[in-house]
Amino acid sequence: MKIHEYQAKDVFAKYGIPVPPGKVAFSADEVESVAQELGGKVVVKAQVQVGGRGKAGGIKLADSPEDARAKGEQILGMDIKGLPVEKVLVTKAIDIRDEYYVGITLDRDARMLVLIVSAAGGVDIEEVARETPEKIAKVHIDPLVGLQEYQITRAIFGSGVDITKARDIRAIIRKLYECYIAIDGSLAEINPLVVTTDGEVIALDAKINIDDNALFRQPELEKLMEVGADMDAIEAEARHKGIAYVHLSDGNVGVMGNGAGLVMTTMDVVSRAGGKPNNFLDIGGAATPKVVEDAFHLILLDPNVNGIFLNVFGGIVRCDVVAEGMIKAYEKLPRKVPVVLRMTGTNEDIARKMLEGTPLVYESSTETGAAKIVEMLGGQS
Amino acid sequence: MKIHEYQAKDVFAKYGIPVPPGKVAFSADEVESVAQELGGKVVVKAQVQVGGRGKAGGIKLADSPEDARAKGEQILGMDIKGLPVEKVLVTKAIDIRDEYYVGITLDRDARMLVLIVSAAGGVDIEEVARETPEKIAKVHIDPLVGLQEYQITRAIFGSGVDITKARDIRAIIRKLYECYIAIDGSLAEINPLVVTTDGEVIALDAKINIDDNALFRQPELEKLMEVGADMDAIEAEARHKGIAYVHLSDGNVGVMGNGAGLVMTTMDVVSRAGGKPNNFLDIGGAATPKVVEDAFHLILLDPNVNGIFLNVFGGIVRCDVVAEGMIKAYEKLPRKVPVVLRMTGTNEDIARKMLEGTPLVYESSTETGAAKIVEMLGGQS
Amino acid sequence: MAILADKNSRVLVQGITGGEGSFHTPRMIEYGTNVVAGVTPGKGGSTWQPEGVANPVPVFDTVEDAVEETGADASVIFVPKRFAPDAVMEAADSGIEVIVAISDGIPINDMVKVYSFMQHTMTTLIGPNCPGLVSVDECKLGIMPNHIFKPGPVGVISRSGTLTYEVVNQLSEGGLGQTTCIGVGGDPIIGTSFLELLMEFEQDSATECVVIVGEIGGSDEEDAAEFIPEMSKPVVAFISGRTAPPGKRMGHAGAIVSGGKGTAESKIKAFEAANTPVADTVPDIVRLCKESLGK
Amino acid sequence: MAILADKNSRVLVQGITGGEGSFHTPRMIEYGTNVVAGVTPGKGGSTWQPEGVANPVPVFDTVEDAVEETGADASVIFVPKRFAPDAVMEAADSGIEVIVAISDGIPINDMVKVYSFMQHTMTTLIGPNCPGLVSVDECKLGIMPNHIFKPGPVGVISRSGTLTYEVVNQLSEGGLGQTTCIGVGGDPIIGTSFLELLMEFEQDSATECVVIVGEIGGSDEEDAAEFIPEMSKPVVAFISGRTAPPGKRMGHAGAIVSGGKGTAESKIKAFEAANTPVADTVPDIVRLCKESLGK
Repeated sequence: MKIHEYQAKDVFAKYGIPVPPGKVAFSADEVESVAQELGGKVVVKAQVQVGGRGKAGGIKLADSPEDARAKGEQILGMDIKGLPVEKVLVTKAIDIRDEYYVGITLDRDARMLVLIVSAAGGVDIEEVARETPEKIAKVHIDPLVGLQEYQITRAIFGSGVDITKARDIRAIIRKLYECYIAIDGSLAEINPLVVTTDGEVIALDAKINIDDNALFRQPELEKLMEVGADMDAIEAEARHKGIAYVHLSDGNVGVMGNGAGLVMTTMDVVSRAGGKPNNFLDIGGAATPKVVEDAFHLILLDPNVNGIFLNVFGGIVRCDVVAEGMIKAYEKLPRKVPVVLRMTGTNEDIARKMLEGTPLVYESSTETGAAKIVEMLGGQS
Repeated sequence: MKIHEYQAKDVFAKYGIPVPPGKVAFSADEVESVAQELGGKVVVKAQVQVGGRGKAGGIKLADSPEDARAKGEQILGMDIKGLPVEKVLVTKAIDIRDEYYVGITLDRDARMLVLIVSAAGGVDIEEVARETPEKIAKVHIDPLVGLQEYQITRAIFGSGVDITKARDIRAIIRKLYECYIAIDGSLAEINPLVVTTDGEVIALDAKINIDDNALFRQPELEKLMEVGADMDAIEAEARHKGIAYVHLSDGNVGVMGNGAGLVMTTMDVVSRAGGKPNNFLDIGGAATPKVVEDAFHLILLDPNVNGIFLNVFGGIVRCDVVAEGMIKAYEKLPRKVPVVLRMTGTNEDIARKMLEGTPLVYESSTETGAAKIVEMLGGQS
Repeated sequence: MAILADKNSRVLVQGITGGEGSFHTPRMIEYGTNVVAGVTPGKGGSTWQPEGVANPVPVFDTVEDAVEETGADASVIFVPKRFAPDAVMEAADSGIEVIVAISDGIPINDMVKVYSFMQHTMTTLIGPNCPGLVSVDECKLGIMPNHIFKPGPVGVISRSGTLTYEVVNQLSEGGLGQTTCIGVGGDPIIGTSFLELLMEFEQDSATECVVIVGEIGGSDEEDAAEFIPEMSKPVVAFISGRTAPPGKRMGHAGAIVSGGKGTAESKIKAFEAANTPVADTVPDIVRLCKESLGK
Repeated sequence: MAILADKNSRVLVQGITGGEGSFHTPRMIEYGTNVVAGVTPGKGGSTWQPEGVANPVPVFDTVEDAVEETGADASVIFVPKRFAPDAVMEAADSGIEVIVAISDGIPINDMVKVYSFMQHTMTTLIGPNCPGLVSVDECKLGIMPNHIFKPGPVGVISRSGTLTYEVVNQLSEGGLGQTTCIGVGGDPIIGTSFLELLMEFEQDSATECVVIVGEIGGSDEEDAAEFIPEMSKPVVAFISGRTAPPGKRMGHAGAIVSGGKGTAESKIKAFEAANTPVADTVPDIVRLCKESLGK
């Protein structure tokens, strides 16, 4: 789960990490009054859960409350990478001397957490890692042992930051780790961590991702969830319905199946057969008529979809039960597009018979099924 | 560092461990008013930092506030194993159904912490461990991993406690561990943990020892320190002076030296020579005249001491410096008892010369020194 | 012959009386698995015997008790996600040699801890969030469908569930039986990955060829590929998710291309560098296996 | 020959610029120790050269840097107690093979953690709260007085400071030189105890006899005694604290008879059961060593 910058800053502040004074605003009026409150120059920042806000014009400096209002008006309602800007964070403008990067995340390959510190902050850290890896210090954290002081020392002295600020940065890193663990983070990032011209060290930006699997024990954070804030409308709808759906958006074939690996493979086979998968959709283990119906409905929300390929491996699930659900679901479809069904497993033959005379086309392998749907859609997409 | 039962209960309560309502009282008047406040039957318990209060008559049940005052009068001012009772804890009397034991401490041999649970509570747990070890469940805790739920399950199901109370006991154990770690405990013990006739689970007694080495980061707990509360007057005085001194109290020879192992060995050799060491005193690495003078003074506080054996191995310390300090210190002694000095190391010869003509007798080995002091005191003690 | 578990494995089920445990345990027994004990704290001393199960299974409060009383050496964990990390550590700490954790939805930070804990034990953990393993005609630790397996020379390791079944089913139908089939799990942090299992298969005299069913995300396929040139046996690889877009999680938490890592291309390249054929489709896997076995 | 460290050891001093470090380092160098680096965070890049030291010692911010630049493989830690646990873990994590922690006053719970941490490394930790070790005429890692040692066939392990010096001094004066002398430390939790060091001495071809200077508290002497029958070399034991009363801490936190454990009697009995002579006095140690060496 992602949360907004202003929410992440609230979390940071709770753990004692210094952030610039500021407040979220939902309208140009509010932007002006927050700017008034803060006094002096302010920065107006679009709150959208996507990177590259700055380049997209979503972050602007304002000289006065009036100017802030004007900037707020420009930013609110913008569309950044498909996400509408509904709120902005207004913060006091900071005079920056240095921009650093500090982040904690999971290093999946090392099976450990990792602390990353770099003097090259304020830019895309992955790019820094690729171009100038020597500017980045990484230390792995065994969560049983916890982040130790010597590891922070290594990271700070290896990162190229101004070591006269080592004490402040050390304290912030300690708090960031404490925060990361306490909130079940999968990412806690300060980019940039700035040294101001007055020598203060402040988190100018804040990014927190929370492990979805851990939300059950993070009720306070779960409340911050905005379903759909980082996804498109169909994905948001799928999330509401509890269905694992990913939108690729530029394909003609809707793909669904049971099991993530099987669905991904099905997409690959459809693509190889000359079709273009429009989505990933995993109906999971319980292929009930209700789930299948919801799944069809979701897939058809994208008007680009003009055919569906459904691929089920019946391990414990019986094929006849699935077939029955499919037939019922199809009847309720708002748009009757061609549907190819590939099923294998218990009662495969019965299922096949049941489908005879329905608009649903049965195929016995993934490859022939994919070829069939592509053929029905008129060949190459 | 030990703290009193009433203080330990305050600490437990802070961590959410249920304790009976109660209050400390310093006079019979206060005992009566606390009993009044609590209502019903109360228990009046001597607050001394030593085991076996019950057997010594330091714990009494009272039916009424008047009775409580009477019991308070009896207990306040008692002497329990050499320690005067200056305060009592007055708590509401509890109707006990079962008495269990729950404790966390260091298992030095295993180099781990250990959780101990037993259905045989309310008595000396070491005796239970000796007589009926099967009644005790122990699990070792790796502090990097922390106490895990399965370990609590093992301890509870292995201990013979009423498992319908498992949930309550589990919660208390969790809190006890959290408390142990947070306060830098070396012992956190509930004996007995009782199940009341109403089915409640409550810590009826509370014992906490805190690691002296960790007091620097436990300022709140350090305030509870009562120097001397668990030691005799001379030991308390030594503690005030920052000198490592242990009183054996029934010997005739005062023993001092530099280094714990050497002093223990010196005591052993004095004993073998027929003397009886009255104390252990380690002057440590810095044998300054001031420290030596304080050390002499402490040793002589016990009138049983009628001779002193001082044993110094000069590793880096120079013998002539020590000798000079000794001579000066001796001049200021309130009681001029025979003193034998054994020193070895740098400038041994100079030191030997310096001592000629003084009342201080030089000897070159621990064995001859011990024999000398015993001889000077008239042979066998 | 098989790896990790066989007909002599004495199997314990943690969470035997729960929904998943009581559904799948009879199926494991039906497959021939020697289920010797169950664990549910508070139900120690009772037995568990659903319809169709011939012998009652004794239930214990702790894994320690179960191991002591029954000599259990393998465990299948069906307990809910909140209790699963503890269950894994309990099993490892009680001397269980092979643990299969079916439970899904375990928080990543919990699993990172469990992973670190497991490094200091002698126990092998398969999963979590996995279908388990089948040593063909010997035992099943998990939830795979019983009927798809046939005995034979192929070892199968996979990150998926149904896709594994698909592969196994087509191998069986194509006349290629299996030694042991293992679903390692779809989470970013899993107990045992391809590399360790490749090493096990290399040691197993009955296994003549190994199929790796990989997918996008992480670098476990790349790590495994590096070991293949040291093996005496042929390996056939398959990667699903070639059409998956970066930054989008494809179902399991593990299947995501992020920060430029974990792409299908990178994995295919790694296998090709190890002279390992990469199948384009599942039928292709069967064909390449046959070729590699000279059939 | 010697155990743990010798003239080839490349020694790092953690806390070299502090009070203790700057006092004892010149004495280590004087003894012939090859001190290659110091660590003080924030002073990296500078050098340290007190009076009397011929070559400046480079100072680094981290042990990792020091190891990388100088190949340091042993470390002596003089940092204050608050920072000592971290310093030990840093050294172990940076690949240092032998750590001697002189620092005293470390909280027990910190040391229990450090002990657990060390179990998962290949590093040997001596101490904390110890005088360190001397491999005679090769190197000194610690604070023992330089002049008391003579080369010879006796290995010495002890829990004390000055008592160790006393024993070594009398051995030297009695014509019995030493291979390596080690003070393991007086705390309840120490990195390495008698047993492990006995095993090291058993492997060391130059050591012909081992002296164990034990004291009351814990069961390290008993554990060591159990190993002696398996040794090819004679051992002489000594226990101080026979007159110490139970429940009273004799100076170091480790020297206490508590809960009926750790008595001198128990330790003497254990050595006697292992047919190991127990000396009554320090001169007795010298005599028994001579006897055991047939001198």
